[in-house]
Amino acid sequence: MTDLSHLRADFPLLQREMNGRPLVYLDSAATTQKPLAVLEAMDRFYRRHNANVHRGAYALAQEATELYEGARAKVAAFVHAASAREIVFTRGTTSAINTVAFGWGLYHLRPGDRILLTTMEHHANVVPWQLVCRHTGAELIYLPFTADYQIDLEALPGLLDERVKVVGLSGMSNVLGTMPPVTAVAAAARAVGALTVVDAAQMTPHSPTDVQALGADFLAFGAHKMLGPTGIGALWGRLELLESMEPAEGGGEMIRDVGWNESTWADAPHRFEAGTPPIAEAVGFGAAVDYLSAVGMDEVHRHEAELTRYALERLGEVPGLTVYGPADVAQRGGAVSFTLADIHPHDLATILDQQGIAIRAGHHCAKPLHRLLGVPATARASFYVYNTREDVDALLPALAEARRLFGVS
Amino acid sequence: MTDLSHLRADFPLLQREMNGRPLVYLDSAATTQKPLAVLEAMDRFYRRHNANVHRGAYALAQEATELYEGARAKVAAFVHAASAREIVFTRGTTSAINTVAFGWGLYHLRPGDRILLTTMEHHANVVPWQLVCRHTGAELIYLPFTADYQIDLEALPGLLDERVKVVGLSGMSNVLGTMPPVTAVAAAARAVGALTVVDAAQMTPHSPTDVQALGADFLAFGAHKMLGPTGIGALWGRLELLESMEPAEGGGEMIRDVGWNESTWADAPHRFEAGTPPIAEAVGFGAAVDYLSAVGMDEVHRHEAELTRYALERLGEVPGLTVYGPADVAQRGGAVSFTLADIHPHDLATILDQQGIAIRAGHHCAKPLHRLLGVPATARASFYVYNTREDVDALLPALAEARRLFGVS
Amino acid sequence: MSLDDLYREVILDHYRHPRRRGALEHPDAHADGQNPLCGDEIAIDLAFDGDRIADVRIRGRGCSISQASASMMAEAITGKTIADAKDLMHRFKAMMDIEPGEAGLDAARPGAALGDLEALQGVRRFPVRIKCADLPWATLAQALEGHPPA
Amino acid sequence: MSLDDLYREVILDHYRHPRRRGALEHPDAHADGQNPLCGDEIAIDLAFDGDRIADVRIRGRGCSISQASASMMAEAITGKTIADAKDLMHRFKAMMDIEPGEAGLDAARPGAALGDLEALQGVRRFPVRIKCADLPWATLAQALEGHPPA
Ligand SMILES: Cc1ncc(COP(=O)(O)O)c(C=O)c1O
Ligand SMILES: Cc1ncc(COP(=O)(O)O)c(C=O)c1O
Repeated sequence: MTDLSHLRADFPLLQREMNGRPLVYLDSAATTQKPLAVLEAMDRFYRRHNANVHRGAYALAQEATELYEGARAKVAAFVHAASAREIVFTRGTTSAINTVAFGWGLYHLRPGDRILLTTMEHHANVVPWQLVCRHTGAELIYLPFTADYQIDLEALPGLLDERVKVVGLSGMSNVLGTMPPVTAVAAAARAVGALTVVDAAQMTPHSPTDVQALGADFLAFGAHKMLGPTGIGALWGRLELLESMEPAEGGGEMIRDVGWNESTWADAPHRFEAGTPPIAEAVGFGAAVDYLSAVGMDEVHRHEAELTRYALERLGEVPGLTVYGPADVAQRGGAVSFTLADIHPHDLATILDQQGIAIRAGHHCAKPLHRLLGVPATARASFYVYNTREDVDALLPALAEARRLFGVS
Repeated sequence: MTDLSHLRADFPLLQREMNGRPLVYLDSAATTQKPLAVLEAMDRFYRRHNANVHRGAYALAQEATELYEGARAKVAAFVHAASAREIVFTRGTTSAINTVAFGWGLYHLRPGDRILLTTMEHHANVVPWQLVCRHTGAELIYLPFTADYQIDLEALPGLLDERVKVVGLSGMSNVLGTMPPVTAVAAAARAVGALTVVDAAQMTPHSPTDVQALGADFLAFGAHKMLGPTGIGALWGRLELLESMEPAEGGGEMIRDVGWNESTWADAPHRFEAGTPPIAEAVGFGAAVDYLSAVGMDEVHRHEAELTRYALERLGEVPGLTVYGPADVAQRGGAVSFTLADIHPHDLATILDQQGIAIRAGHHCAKPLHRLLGVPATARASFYVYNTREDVDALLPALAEARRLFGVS
Repeated sequence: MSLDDLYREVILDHYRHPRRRGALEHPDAHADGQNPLCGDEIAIDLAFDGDRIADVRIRGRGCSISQASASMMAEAITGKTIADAKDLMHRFKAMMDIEPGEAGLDAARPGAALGDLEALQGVRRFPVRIKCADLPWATLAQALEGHPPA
Repeated sequence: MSLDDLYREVILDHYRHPRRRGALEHPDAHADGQNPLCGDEIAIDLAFDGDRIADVRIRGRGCSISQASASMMAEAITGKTIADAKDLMHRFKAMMDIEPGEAGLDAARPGAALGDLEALQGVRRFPVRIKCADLPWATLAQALEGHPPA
């Protein structure tokens, strides 16, 4: 078993106690904890190099600009973008998808056009498209999933035809853990002339991402789910697509020229970065990808796969517990959603919290999916580099206590 | 003269040297430096309380949510909002204005409708409206300014009629320093049924803001120009207006329910905060308004007024120097733009940088205004709480050196 | 360990055997309540007889706290006058620290008979869950809006 | 103090007395260049005589570095073949560390005659300003795109 437990010392929050117990943090799919290297990079930025970027003719502003653009280059390299110009810094994954929906969709979709999503999408990859459909008259259609929680590739040909202009899918479901075959879907989409938008919020943090190999057109991800700060994410897009797109927001820094009634736009990526960007956050994002690269994304992936396998095994021992998601660890990531008898997930979360264990309960911003699962909510444990087998083990007595409290036999 | 020089010790960056000289930072209109209290609040958040907000049933998530919503309450109190629900956290001032343009303008403007802006607006209060005009067929008209750089109130009645649905103006021009009579303009706008959107990026940082007294409908401002972090700003709006608006972005957290084809929205302000918000940044924003409140916004304003008066006096001694902006300190803030003979502002900035002085040069994201001023660029010195008379004094020998280098007699 | 205080027998009983469950065919008042953050849902139907709440029916899905609170509330308000039900609502919210006021029970007040609802006091020690307990009451407030007509 | 190195006499002379200023009535090639971040602008008109740049006219506004660089460039490329002008462009960019390559001047190369342009070497110590010096050259590259036609 890979052992990354030495990393735990880098994460101050993990030293905390919670309700009198050592904290067991199992909610990294919601947000991850931050290593010292990330916190120090941002602090150092503010103490030594803070200035607005791209604007100043003085050395301090140049330093800030180099750090900001340097972070862009790091993030670009992390996902194997063709150039740093393919990386747009956004407020987060949600913002990145909205940038595509409003910068591309709003201008290119027409009545009769279709957007194909999977039924396991996060609201972030549903609601922006609903808004754009309202404005353009395009319609949404959905690709279902199979009994073993894999997207239904047999249903794909029947749904994917020339009417489909955009295919949106998550690289990993934040509820089921499912990792669909993005490359195959993107190739099928391309064959009918549709663009593929990958919601990589749960993909890029957990395994190596190579946008060249994926064959998709856009990829959205966020820093805070991969050891980085809140307030920043990234949209990767093929440069020629970005260059052909309209901005979703207007303001300073994104213009070439501003007239009284019309303006022209700067080149990508700045066209999509209206106003002062999240500068310190970019620096922190850069430090986060440095940290992950030093660990090695293959290692990160292997570690999580092992932990997930172990968790599925141990959870399988709990009477009355149902896991929602693929059983095969080769086809899934480390977000494990479950219910326990008739105990509501919210109650489970409260009971586990009393043991110092942080798990999430609810619809995880995937209400349509939960409607299909037939449960209003699930409990979810999710893992990252700093989690250990002991964290998984801690779940067992806590779940037993839940069964006792609710008199579940 | 008010003396706030004791505050300088709170700002680590100001202890820096630049090009072998003690740094003289005169670019706070672009972004301000950060006091330790702000850096420590964010660092403490990440080390102790980091979790995603609104989502978790565990204690850590509750702590994070309380800190995030507590910051909202602080920012609301800082501008005298009727309730914390009137504060939407955005990526910055630019994003806040786009939220109004796309959340209100896109849905309510029609061909024939007009948006009245001043000719001294920052691109952030121009380009979003241009985009919305393109989508709706509304048109932009502009209120000119007088020879003494005040908005032309005599021209207002001729421009402001029932066709005008939105009046957009800056509370303080980032180039001229002009502080227009927002209350009077908002009252006139209200009289014809138009909404007033105040770009307060340069207003809220520098003097007490009371949205009740202003009588405007929306107010946009950002943390990084008021001692806070990058990556966050705020939109204040009257609650009934916010509640009647559509979201500009879709995603998680901003919904009430999500169906396959349609969704319903959460109440304000969460309706406008799609996805994971800038959580640590909100905490830093809260710490920044705490810091400013402790100094006292009246004191901040008095200090800057005195410094601006002194700067205008000293700059008046420099042969060939032209200041663009009101001479009367009672009607202006502390952003002082100027040119010196035929020396290009960019060259000025480089020369001053060699003396450790950071000023900005360019069009300051106000190209239309610079077209009216008849210069492609200006140099700008701008002040904040940590600046002193000595900072102003440092300008004089540096400007003399510029005159020597360029052989200006 | 306060979890046993939270998950009292009576709460689990209301959760598993919710009272007054169902719908009214012609309700005089109705409201839907939702906690968008956790997804809990409550729907309330009311029938009035003059200023009295003659019948109450509840539907909903959610955690033990929200569903037990709804069930207890339904029992407690059935047969009460609207004024007394509103009074009870304020007593409940005061007990839960949702509203300022005396948390104690003053038996002289008509709305004071919290009955089973007292079992929800344990929730106060779990601030995240107070919203759960309050959801049915917030929904009731909506349903009662404009009743009695002014 | 390297500012005297930056603002050499010859640079200020080109800034104040720009050479080959104006427009061609019927240019064979034209390009507009802009640095959106500082607002500097350059417009270039070219007239060709076969593969030779017969005439050059420049308009623009901006700092001493961008405007002097444009003026010097205009002088340097007038009368040169397109190939030599492109060669000169690479020599210049190499000198300014904008492109990899030898920064030194090899007199044997036809595009080597940087002339006044050498005065811009001082800019290298001011990285923020390198873009200013490069703006006319980036604009020239645009104007020469497709010349000579393939
Ligand atoms: C008057 C004014 N409005 C808007 C902005 C935009 O602010 P931000 O870049 O933080 O979005 C600025 C700052 O550059 C400004 O000075
Ligand atoms: C699959 C997926 N997509 C999108 C998002 C949205 O990310 P953010 O909230 O950072 O914008 C999340 C995280 O909640 C997610 O899990």
